[in-house]
Amino acid sequence: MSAAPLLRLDPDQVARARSLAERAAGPVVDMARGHTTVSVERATLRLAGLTGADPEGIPWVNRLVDAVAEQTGLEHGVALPVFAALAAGDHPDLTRLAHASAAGGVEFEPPTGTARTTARNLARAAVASGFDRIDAQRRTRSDMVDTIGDPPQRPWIYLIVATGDIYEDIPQAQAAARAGADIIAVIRSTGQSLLDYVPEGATREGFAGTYATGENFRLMRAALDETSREVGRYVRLCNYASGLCMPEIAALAGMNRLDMMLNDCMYGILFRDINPVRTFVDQRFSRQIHARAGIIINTGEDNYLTTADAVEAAHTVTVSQLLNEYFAHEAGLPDGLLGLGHAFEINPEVPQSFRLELAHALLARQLFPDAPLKWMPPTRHMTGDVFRGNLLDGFFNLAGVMTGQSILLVGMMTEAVVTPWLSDRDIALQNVRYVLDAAGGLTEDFHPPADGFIARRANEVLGEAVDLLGKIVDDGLLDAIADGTFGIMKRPPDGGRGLEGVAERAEDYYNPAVEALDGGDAA
Amino acid sequence: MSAAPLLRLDPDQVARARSLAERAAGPVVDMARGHTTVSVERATLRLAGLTGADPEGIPWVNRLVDAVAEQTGLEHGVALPVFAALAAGDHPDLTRLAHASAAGGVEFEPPTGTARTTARNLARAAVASGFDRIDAQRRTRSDMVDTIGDPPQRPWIYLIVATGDIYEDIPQAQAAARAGADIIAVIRSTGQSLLDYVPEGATREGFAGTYATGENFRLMRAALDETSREVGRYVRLCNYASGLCMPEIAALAGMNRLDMMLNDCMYGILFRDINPVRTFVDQRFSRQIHARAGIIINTGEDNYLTTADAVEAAHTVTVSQLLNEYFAHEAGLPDGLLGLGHAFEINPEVPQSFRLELAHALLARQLFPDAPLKWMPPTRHMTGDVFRGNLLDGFFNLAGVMTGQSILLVGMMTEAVVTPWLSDRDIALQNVRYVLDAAGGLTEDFHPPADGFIARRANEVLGEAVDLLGKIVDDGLLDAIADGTFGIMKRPPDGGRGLEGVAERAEDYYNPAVEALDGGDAA
Amino acid sequence: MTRIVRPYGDTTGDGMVQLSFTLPVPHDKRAEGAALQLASKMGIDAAMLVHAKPIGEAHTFFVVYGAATHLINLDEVKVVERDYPLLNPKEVNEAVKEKLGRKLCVVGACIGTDAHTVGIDAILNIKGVAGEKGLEYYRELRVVNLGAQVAVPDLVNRAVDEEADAVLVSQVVTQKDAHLHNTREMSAAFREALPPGRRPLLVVGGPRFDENSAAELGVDRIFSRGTTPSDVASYLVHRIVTAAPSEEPA
Amino acid sequence: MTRIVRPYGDTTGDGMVQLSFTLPVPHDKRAEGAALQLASKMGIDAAMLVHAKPIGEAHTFFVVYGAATHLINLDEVKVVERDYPLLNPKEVNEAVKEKLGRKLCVVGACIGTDAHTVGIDAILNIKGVAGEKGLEYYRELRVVNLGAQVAVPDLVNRAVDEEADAVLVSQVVTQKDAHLHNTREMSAAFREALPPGRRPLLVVGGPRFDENSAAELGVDRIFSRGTTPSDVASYLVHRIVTAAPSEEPA
Ligand code: B12
Ligand code: B12
Ligand SMILES: Cc1ncc(COP(=O)(O)O)c(C=O)c1O
Ligand SMILES: Cc1ncc(COP(=O)(O)O)c(C=O)c1O
Repeated sequence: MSAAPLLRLDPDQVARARSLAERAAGPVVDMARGHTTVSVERATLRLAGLTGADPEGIPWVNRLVDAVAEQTGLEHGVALPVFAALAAGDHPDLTRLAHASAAGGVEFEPPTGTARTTARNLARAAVASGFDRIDAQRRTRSDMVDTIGDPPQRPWIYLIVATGDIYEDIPQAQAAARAGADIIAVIRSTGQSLLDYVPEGATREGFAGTYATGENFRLMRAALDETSREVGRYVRLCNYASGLCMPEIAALAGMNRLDMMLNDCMYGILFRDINPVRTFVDQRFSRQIHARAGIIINTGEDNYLTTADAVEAAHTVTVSQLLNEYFAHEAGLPDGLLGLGHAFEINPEVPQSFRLELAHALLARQLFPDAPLKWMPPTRHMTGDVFRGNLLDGFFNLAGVMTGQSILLVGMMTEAVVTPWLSDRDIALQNVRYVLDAAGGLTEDFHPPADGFIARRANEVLGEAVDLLGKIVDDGLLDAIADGTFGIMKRPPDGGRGLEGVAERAEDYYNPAVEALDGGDAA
Repeated sequence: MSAAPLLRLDPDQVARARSLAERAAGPVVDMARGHTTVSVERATLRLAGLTGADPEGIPWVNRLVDAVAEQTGLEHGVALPVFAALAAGDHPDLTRLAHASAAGGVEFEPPTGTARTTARNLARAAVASGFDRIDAQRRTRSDMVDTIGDPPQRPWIYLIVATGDIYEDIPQAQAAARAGADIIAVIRSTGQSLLDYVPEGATREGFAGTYATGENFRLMRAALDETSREVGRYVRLCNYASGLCMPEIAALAGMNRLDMMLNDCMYGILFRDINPVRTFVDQRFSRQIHARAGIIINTGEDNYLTTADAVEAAHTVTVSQLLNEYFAHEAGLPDGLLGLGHAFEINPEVPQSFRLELAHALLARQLFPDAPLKWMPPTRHMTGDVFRGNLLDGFFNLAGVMTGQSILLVGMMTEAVVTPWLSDRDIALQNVRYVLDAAGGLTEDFHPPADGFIARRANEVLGEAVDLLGKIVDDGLLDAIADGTFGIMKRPPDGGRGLEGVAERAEDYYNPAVEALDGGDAA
Repeated sequence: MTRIVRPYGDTTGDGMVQLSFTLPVPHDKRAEGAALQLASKMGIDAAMLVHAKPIGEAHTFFVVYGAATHLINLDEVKVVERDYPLLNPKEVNEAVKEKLGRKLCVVGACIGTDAHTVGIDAILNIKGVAGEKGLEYYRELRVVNLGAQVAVPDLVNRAVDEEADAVLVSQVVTQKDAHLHNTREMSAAFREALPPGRRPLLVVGGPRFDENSAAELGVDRIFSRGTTPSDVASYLVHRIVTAAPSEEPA
Repeated sequence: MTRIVRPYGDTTGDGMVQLSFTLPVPHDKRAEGAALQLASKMGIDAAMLVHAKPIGEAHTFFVVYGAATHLINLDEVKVVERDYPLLNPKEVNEAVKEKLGRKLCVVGACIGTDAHTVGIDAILNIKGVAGEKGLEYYRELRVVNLGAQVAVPDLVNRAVDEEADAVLVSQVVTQKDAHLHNTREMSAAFREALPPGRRPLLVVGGPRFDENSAAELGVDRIFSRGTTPSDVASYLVHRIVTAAPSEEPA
């Protein structure tokens, strides 16, 4: 998907930007390698096959990890204590072990000597079956794409469903796919990112979105498989690996063949006040899983522009993209799985706003020529004037086409009013189709001059990004975040939710999933 | 307003097109010079100062011309018989003469000898006062433009009012001007073009438009003068010199300082089934008046595309523009007064429709670099889906901006529903303003390659236009019209309305207005 | 299938609708309250005023979203369903030839000041519409298309001269109900000029007609948006050829 | 000024409105009839169905234009007009300093799962909105902004700890009436935790609230779209500083 370069960016600046991003993010990766979290451990148990929830709806992975952490601390990892307990032979499987532990009948301790070896082998084998499921799903995806086919056009068309009820979502998603959606994103219920567990089963009671659960993933994927065959293109499914349960949701996504996941290196910190350390640790693990599963991640740079001004803060988007790129590469994600985000959020009252959008969009396109960039519609400056809204969305679509974006999140005229109605999606798709069909070829005619407004603006933003990265390198990324560098939010490293679920890895820390993922034996 | 040439058109083809247009239109000009019509004669009396209507509402100019024509025939012109009768001294002025004639008390005959000289001098002097009014209005316009100023941007924004009631039109026009309109067009009542007289006075009873009358012109112009001062730019007023009374309306427009008039060489023939000879004779006279008055004409090529397919018939637009240009130049109109029309009427379902529109629009822009081109919005493919309608209008606006159009007739989302509501205009203006402000500078980035889709299409249309002009030259323009070459309408030269009002000029034909206009003593 | 339905936003039964309008009041809180009052009178529950924009000094434009409380009873919906078989050109020609034994004459026009001929041409001209050929294409129909802006007396005279079996009139301009006035004038003129037995079938069409108002306008049938030539040809056969004399146009 | 108005299309009194909605019925003539039935029930006269488009197999989207027959009586419009003087920051500070004799404490939050802080931040943060500085800028106000997704019990505890004079809550997500549920939960929790005399003033805001529903939701005041910090500061002064003790929050 390399686009012909429309902009002359200074190659030295580009190289400088990348190396600064590496220097800024490197220490955070080291920190992530040195810690674990409750969610990483729970994700490991999920890969090992532990499912289900207690009668209150608390998943067994939570009950079990909490029990182990209470008795041994989290710092050794839960795998060895758990599989050592299992090896002891009183419990036929992980589920039964979890039940017993919940009833207070299991003692955990980090095994040593041969017990450790036995437990490690059991844990490895159990987790391997989780990776097998992920690998099988990945093969199924590529087989389906081979036989059914990919969307015929770029950008791929990304539509949202958000009824809160998986059984309303499914027919709406199928209808959207029939009407032209290439990707269906099921929006999550408002509260989920702050839940420190993943709800179980099929759910019907979300607010402005539907809970991300393994079963909801499975149901929707099955429905879209059916529709993919019907419409003759593989319709991708997207959800959120974000919030306090990022690693677990990544594991569930891999095992249930989701195709894309929202997964940003800083979103949870900035917009959900989740502890920075927790976030970076969870993020690395979840991205390693995504890499294994062949899932495209979608980063969340659009969010900055809902609170900061899209012109003033344009370079923070670039900086975040470069950081997201570094973190993703480090976690094993190739460029082809890097759905870096950016958005059409400049105040439409700003003179030449459309051309500024083109400049920003081209900068991203050119900096990341092989990444499936995700282009996000106007939201902040959408108003209840739905007629104007549909027009703005049309120009957003046009900018996407002109600058060769890869994934187009379709804007809705009712953005400022309601979560999308059936008719909103239809009107929005009609808008996209018009722009694609009528003006798709405009790339042939669009040649911003090397010394023109667009090129100057793109280089200006790149320059500001380099400056900011320099400052971040000097201050350290965690301190920069604490200072409100991104999205005007100040988030200190010892603040925010979920810090209590973080532990520095002990010397003897062991996690078979981490071992597999860090070992880099991904298929 | 020359635009930097974005297209390479073959200069030989361009020259060929112009010379063929001249050869096609030349004979028709000769025919026009050899004929007169009731409306030309009535216009002459209007210039000479005859106003008002009988108790049935039939204007005195009609009563008088009919009386003269009945007694002497039209072929000598009415001026000499009328002014000879006036010189006889029984009637103090034209109005009283008309009254008397209507009562059957006046005998007319073409004067000879010194009576002819006397009558001619009187007629000349009377008509000269009409020209004086026109000249004074022209000076007033240029003074106002000098002191108040022109719109700051191109294209000029052209809005329609169409309530049918001049007293509803006025506040709506003023509101539109305050909201950003640079030109107000008062749409005419549906039936007026077929009326063989111009209604008198202020009118409140039009259908889907307001009657064009001298008094309505005056009232609206006065209101807009007020608003022009208020908003700090000279707001232009547009109406229709079209239909059976084209020459008279042109005269009324000149004397009441209209600034633009719809005036097409073939519209009446094709779309109102008005006799071709009548039309060409009336047209030449009306254009001469417009030239004198400094009025920008707006030609009606957009209309072809409401009945013919905008891709298939694209070259008929070009041919008509070239004919309109020739006729206009011949009548004394400079390029700066040539608002040649074209329209965004390609079926939006056609692949690359937007780029085809760009190609057509650029062709016109480049063929007529110094003409204030009038760019007309989508109408035919507008539907009751007003959301889509506003989007299409946005792309129409964009095409106008990208191709450097001069006058932008603002499209309404309710095109397929109603004549514009107050809110439709507001939404439409907001649309224009967004496109102008956000994307106005796109011209810098828009460079269709010399061998690309747009250039190829433009040259293809030019080629087809040259071929068609060749055929018209071979057949003769009147026969080509009879064959349905334009707008799929077949109009034989001896068919259509108003033929009975045409006369071949006699040897002794005399018309002081024609004399002044052909003499070329325009200010 | 349920016979009682409500509008659908994103959940069955939510009743959601979108509404926009202008009020002739300057924009302030009272104007917004007035907009909500209207929404409530229209039966919109918990109306959300999502947009209010002054237009000039004396008007305000509003966009409102909310749930319409009304129930729609599908059983009570009145539609003019096609009550005759749809025939293809061949079938039409055969029916006319066999049962009428002569060509069926159709006179068409846009009357009054209306010059929108595209609609009537779509029905009459060979070129047709939506992939169907127009009535001129039907061998056994004789079509006289008078074009635009035909005065009613001229139409009546021509219909009499041609011994028209059916008169087809198009009306597109609706401002100030022009289409209704013109149609009434036309049907009255035919009633005056001809006795019931000899009157041609009167058919009007245009995008804004209500197909239920034929009786009220004094015509035999109304066709609206999306009509195709075969709809019309089939109807003509049904009424003029197939129908017994007792079913003559009323 | 006339007190009875109607919507305005292009002529005073024409009543014209635009309406769109989806019906859960496949597109056919009956569906169009159903759409017109709804329009008529909503009081739209001579409704024109100008657009009908199938969405999938089971739904149809409609656009309708027509004249709303309802009259709007401006005298009957209920609006929460500002019933207190609008003060600038200096006046607010002076009033608090002189009459209250201590800083006035405001605790703000987005409660429930709502994470839309932009609105409350616009009111509270120095940065403010629409060219006005937020309440943090007011020297005599002490602002504690708890941010997003605050649980109601946490909010109550904090308000008690800070001895808050006023609690400002923002609610932006309205799907399934989340904003109403959360507001009711909040006001009930304060009623339970504190006796009337000691309860802080309860203020909620957000773009989709009906300002008339304060009593129903158990709060003192509601602010909707377009609120600015000085609106709120002036109200706080009016209720907490100026008002006599007898006017304590109910
Ligand atoms: C093309 C067009 C023109 C062309 C007409 C060319 C021509 N030879 O017909 C031109 C440019 C000349 C024109 C001029 C004007 N127009 Co015009 N025009 C349109 C336009 C863009 C499309 C109409 C059309 O061709 N539709 C396509 C046909 C196929 O559809 P249809 O007519 O509905 O026909 C179908 C059915 O209704 C039915 N049908 C129709 N008639 C009949 C008859 C019978 C017997 C049967 C069985 C069926 C049938 O079958 C047809 C096929 O399915 C519309 C806007 C729009 N997008 O709709 C405005 C529109 C119709 N015009 C309008 C106006 C006001 C005018 C003017 C009066 C403006 C002015 N004051 O100058 C002028 C004057 C015309 C006049 N005197 O009538 C208004 C009418 C507003 C209203 N509701 O009253 C519209 C809606 C635009 C607007 N929003 O202002 N117009
Ligand atoms: C920015 C934004 C976000 C940002 C929020 C960042 C942040 N820190 O606030 C992000 C990207 C994080 C976000 C996320 C989501 N959002 Co959001 N978001 C928006 C957006 C684009 C703008 C909202 C905004 O900032 N408005 C500007 C402020 C200044 O206006 P305001 O809130 O109305 O405030 C003014 C007044 O109302 C009043 N006011 C408001 N609060 C208070 C309080 C008091 C005490 C007072 C006195 C006054 C007052 O004063 C303010 C100034 O005048 C809207 C769409 C839109 N264009 O409106 C969607 C929107 C609000 N979001 C929506 C949704 C559904 C979500 C999600 C739930 C989606 C999901 N499932 O993932 C998520 C999750 C968020 C959550 N848990 O709540 C929906 C809500 C639908 C509904 N009606 O229920 C909207 C309408 C978009 C849509 N159409 O789907 N969103
Ligand atoms: C990376 C990322 N995660 C999550 C979300 C959604 O929010 P929540 O965390 O409430 O599910 C977004 C919002 O668009 C996002 O960009
Ligand atoms: C040149 C010209 N004259 C007149 C008209 C208007 O029609 P009418 O002749 O009915 O006034 C048009 C239509 O746009 C036109 O282009």
